[in-house]
Amino acid sequence: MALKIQGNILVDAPRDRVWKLLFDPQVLIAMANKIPGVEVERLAQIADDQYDGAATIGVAMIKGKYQGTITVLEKHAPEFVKFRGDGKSGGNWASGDMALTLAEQDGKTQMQYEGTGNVGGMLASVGQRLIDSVGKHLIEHGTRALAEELAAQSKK
Amino acid sequence: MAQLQITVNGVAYQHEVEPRLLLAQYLRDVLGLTGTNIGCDTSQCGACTVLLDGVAVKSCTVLALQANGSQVTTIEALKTNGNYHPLQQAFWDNHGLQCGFCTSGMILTAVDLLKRNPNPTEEEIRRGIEGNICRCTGYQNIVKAIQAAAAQMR
Amino acid sequence: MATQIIGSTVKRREDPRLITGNGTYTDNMTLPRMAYLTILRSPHAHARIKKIDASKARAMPGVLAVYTGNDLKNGGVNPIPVGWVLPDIKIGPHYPLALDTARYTGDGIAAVVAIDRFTAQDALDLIDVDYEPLPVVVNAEKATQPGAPQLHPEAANNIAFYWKIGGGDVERALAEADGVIKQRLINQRLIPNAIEPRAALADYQPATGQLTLYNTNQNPHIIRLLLALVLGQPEHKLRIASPDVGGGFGSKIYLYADEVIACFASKQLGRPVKWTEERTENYKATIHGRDHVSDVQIAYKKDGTITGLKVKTYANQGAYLSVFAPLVPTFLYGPMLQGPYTIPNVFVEVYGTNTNTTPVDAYRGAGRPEATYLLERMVDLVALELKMDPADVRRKNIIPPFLNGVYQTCMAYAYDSGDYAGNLERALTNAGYVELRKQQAEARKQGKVVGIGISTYTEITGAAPAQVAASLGAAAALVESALVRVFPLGKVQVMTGSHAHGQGHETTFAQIVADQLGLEVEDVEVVHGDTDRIPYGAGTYGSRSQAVGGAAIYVATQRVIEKGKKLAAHMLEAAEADLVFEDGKYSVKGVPSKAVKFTDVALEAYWPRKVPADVELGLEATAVFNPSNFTFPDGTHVAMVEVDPDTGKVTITKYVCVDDVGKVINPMIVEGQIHGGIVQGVGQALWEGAVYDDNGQLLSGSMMDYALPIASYFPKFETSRNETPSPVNPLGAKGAGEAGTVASTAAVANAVMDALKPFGVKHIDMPLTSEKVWRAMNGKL
Amino acid sequence: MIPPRFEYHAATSVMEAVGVLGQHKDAKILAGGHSILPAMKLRLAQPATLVDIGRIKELSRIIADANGTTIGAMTTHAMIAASNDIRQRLPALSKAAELIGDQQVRNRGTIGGSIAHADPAADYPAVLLALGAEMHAIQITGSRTIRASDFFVDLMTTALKSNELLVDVRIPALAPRSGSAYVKFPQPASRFALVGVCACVTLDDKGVCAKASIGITGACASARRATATESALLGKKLDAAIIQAAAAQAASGMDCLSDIHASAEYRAHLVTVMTARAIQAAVARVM
Repeated sequence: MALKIQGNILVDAPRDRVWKLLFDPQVLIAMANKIPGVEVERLAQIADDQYDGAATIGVAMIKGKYQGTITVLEKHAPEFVKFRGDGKSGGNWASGDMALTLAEQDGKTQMQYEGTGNVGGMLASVGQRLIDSVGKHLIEHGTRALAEELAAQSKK
Repeated sequence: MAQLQITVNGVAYQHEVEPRLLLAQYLRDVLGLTGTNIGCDTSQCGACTVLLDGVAVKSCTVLALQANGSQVTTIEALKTNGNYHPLQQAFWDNHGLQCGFCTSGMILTAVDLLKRNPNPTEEEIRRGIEGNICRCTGYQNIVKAIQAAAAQMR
Repeated sequence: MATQIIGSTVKRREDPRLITGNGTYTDNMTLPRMAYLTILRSPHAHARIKKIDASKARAMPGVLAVYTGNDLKNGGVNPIPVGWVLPDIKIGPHYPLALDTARYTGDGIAAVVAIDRFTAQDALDLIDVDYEPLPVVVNAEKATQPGAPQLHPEAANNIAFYWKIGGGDVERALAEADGVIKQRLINQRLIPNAIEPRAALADYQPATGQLTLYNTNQNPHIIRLLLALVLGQPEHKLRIASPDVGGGFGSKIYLYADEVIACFASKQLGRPVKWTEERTENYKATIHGRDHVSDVQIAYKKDGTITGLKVKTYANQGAYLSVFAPLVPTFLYGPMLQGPYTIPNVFVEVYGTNTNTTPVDAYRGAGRPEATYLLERMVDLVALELKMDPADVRRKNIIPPFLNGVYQTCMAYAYDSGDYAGNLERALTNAGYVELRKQQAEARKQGKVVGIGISTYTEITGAAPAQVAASLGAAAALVESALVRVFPLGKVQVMTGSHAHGQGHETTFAQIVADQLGLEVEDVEVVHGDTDRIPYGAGTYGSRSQAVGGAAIYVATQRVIEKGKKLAAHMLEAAEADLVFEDGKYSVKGVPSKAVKFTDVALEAYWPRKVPADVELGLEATAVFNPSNFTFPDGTHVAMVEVDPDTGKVTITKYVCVDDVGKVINPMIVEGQIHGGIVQGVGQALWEGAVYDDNGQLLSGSMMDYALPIASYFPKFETSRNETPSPVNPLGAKGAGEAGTVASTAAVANAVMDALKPFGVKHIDMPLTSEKVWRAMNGKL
Repeated sequence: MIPPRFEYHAATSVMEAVGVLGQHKDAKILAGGHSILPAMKLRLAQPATLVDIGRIKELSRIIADANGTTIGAMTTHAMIAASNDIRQRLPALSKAAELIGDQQVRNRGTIGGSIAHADPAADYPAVLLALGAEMHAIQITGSRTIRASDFFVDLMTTALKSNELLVDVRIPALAPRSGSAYVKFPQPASRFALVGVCACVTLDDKGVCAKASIGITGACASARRATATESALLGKKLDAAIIQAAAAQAASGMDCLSDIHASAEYRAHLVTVMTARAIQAAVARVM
């Protein structure tokens, strides 16, 4: 089931700093763990533009342990990056891509995101009525967490 | 594994069971009471309906251990002393079943319904069996059977 | 016997075991050392299988085996054959487990056999499959377009078959018509939902080489034939037994991958193996029904005469061609598009296409509901265009009575008998149609949204006259056999190749025999569903059991009577030609006192005292009935609905029907079939529909999201019958199992559209959900 | 059909239950089981531990006193629907209970289980919001009371902490000259609410609306109040036109759900229709 995602967040950190932190697994782990229902087990860079990891993802009692990869599809430092993520958990899978456009704004970074997500397996066939909401929930909390984490890290 | 003590159709049983064993599976696979059927995974169809301490429940959505210490009645116990329960008789008389797969659950739901409401209207019967899906009969003769049984039991 | 048993209501003999929980459904059966099978299905609708790592699952305690597609193929398992091979058909091979590509979300990837259900289920989670997702197509029309993802190299543009049929000159009819209406109609995909999920229990005996498969099936002999081909298991060492079956509706006709795998596993492991489908699995792995996209043109004259119908249909066949799939949108659909009308020019072409969806095959009605819905919607659109009463357009075009003859359509079929026009009038009278229209006008004045819908139909049942079927492309004979065996003390067993899973054959077939032999129904036992007990059979589908199976029993019983007559002649020391058989006695014509009871003849047949040595003893007879034609039930259904103007919710307020299913053996059972049929058809009109997303994920994947009809959604139906005996079988029976479904979908859809007439709505596609109706009323489509 | 493995504890007291809950990571409460067991059977939920509170008798009760009604967490929908006290005092709650699922589900499912699960389409949250209910939760170190308006936080997310057990729901008595009603538009397959609306209105002695509260479920990720509608009713005589106009605002600002049964647009429309009907029914009930 397809989800469409778009929006933008203001990150209280300069763009160059944000750009660097975006590719740091530790930042991504900290960000993800701030999302209610997400718990990262591991995330590591396995190639230049590829990460491999495992995390429990869900909302309330509906959750699964996903294994997957994040691949950087396109990168124009420091203003544009497009990722693709693929994960699977038992009979379920999730995949998606997300494009981030970064713009300077008074020493802060305006980050615009746009992407699509897809879910398959049992989740799609019995959970269709919740997928949209779960997706929104994860994105809403995820983007907020990302902004917070980037800002916090950048001040370190 | 955990201890389960349960009375099914008047017989007391004691078994070691895995906590995840569902009541429907316990009845079918452990006790061999296969009159209780399983038709869906999500508590809609009602084929697995049994009476748990006298009320109709979907036994595929109850852990066997949740019924610990309880009394369970399945379709196998409705015929007593060689006599059909009035609902069984009425389902037979009124062609209230075709393939028969939903019938056990349908009859036990009706037992509960008539206990709570001995004189239901047609609409109350139709609402009362909303938790039981029959794909064969179109429900009309089931409603007729329940009406006939209700009259008989009053 | 003074009373006629045929034609009277006899309570069902199946019921005592079913109302007490003593039915023998396949999953109820347990055998010593029985192991359990589960199947890992692809979570992707289309994907290359790069790697399957089953090592963890194999290492799990209690797991006996894990098989992949290549294990089966290397073990000699062949693809599942297609049983209806059209000219130029393109068949992508259907291996029971996918080899290198998964083509729909029900496609089996690996199978686990373990010592208990829990272990078998848990082990599935330990199989790691590396998939490479491929582009997906789910729509039957889009699948044929350039650039669409390709499923099978055999079928270019995913077109498994192209088929057409026509009669008259439709182009000329369109050109010369006063008016032509064009409409696209979508007949949505349905999920059959027999309440018993499928199950299979395979029991291979290594010492004897005998394989028994207990399964949920409508036609054991067809399964034996197909399974022998797939497994290479010789037929004489293969037994298929389908005990009590919890509903079929077409979905249990076919040989499925799962039962092949259970048999393979049992042979490999030398122990019984059981597989039981879960409901969520059923929604993906058991066939679906319907799923047509049709572009229609109807030509008419100003007076309402319909002069031509031209149809182009894309029929979704799913990822693989199921056993009878190619039959459904062709011979059961195309030639039925003339319906009950005198339309002289009809042309239909059908593209059967592969998509990344569950295979589609015959589901209750199979082809005829699609044809009837299409035609009845178009007839109503003509009425709307001409501002005529829909009943009058039907009157104008309906075939006049042909009670003792045949009516040759402009296409392949000749209808067998019927009073279509009479049944239309009966239904309108029973419904109080004129009064209903007045009520509707009154209700509209009060702001209510009320509609009346009519559906007039004829359908095709009683498959099949073998020669006709073969000429149409059948790879399996669809005649039916019966063995009537009389025991020495006069009790009778009937072995029939038909299979009952709700239809009550154990009662109606016994009625046929008891009626003729002058016995009580209780004296006759009907045996069905076991290839080791029944000479042969083609099974139950397409409302064929009474017209073909019942007819075979009738003929076999007549042969028993004739055979008995020879014996009776010796017992009575009379000439055979002077004997008559009546009320269970052979007597000399004109000398009623000189008689011998049938039961006494039975004893003599096995323990002869008076019969000379050269007379053949024993009292049983076999018959294979090969009808001369199909049968064509017909009727008219009338529905009234009220729509909530605020929400669009449709409520059925009245339902009246008249059906002619030929001569009826047991009115109670026929009425039950009609009730069930109506509800299933209305389910399609208002609620049911399989929903896929663009990735080929089935979003309506459980009963939580696939809306099945429940009791509170219906009023009481007012049914009645008109019996026009069919001339094509000695019982005069047509078929009753699907008539209700064929008719009711269009009746309710037409009623909703009639209700929406004041809103300027001409057509919306099913299911007519509250939202769709609300959108239509508010110009938001 | 076969849930994953888990540890099972049958608690015999509230304190025992919260003790186990506090000790085990990823433990869940098992009340009637009608939310969690189906999810487990589909293997979408895999809790490590289930704490069965079905044997704790005091959690299964309805106590009506002068100031309100207390309903134990293990009280089934069927008990609520059958209670004369609730039918007379809180007809909206009675109706909501009666419209849940089907008889067998009502016989087994519980109010505590339902609201702790906080399904976006569950019936009770609308009623509890409109009637100003309070939830009483206990953990090993103490207890607290959570107002309904603070309880339903987000999609399947409540204010309950993972070590807390919901023990009962307290609904204050309606003020004099009040009426409440629950109206539901069910999804045809599951019969969950596509939209469910509970309205509670209090009229002064001149028939003017002195208080209005409206709870809406099914429309959004979690149940919420229709504050714009409530304001539009206050101080007015509730005739059909006023109700209609107020109800038309019921979906304003709502980010409605969209699924295969109803688009966000249709849900928003149903919110307005069901709100008008609920208000009308509530007004009709004012003594």
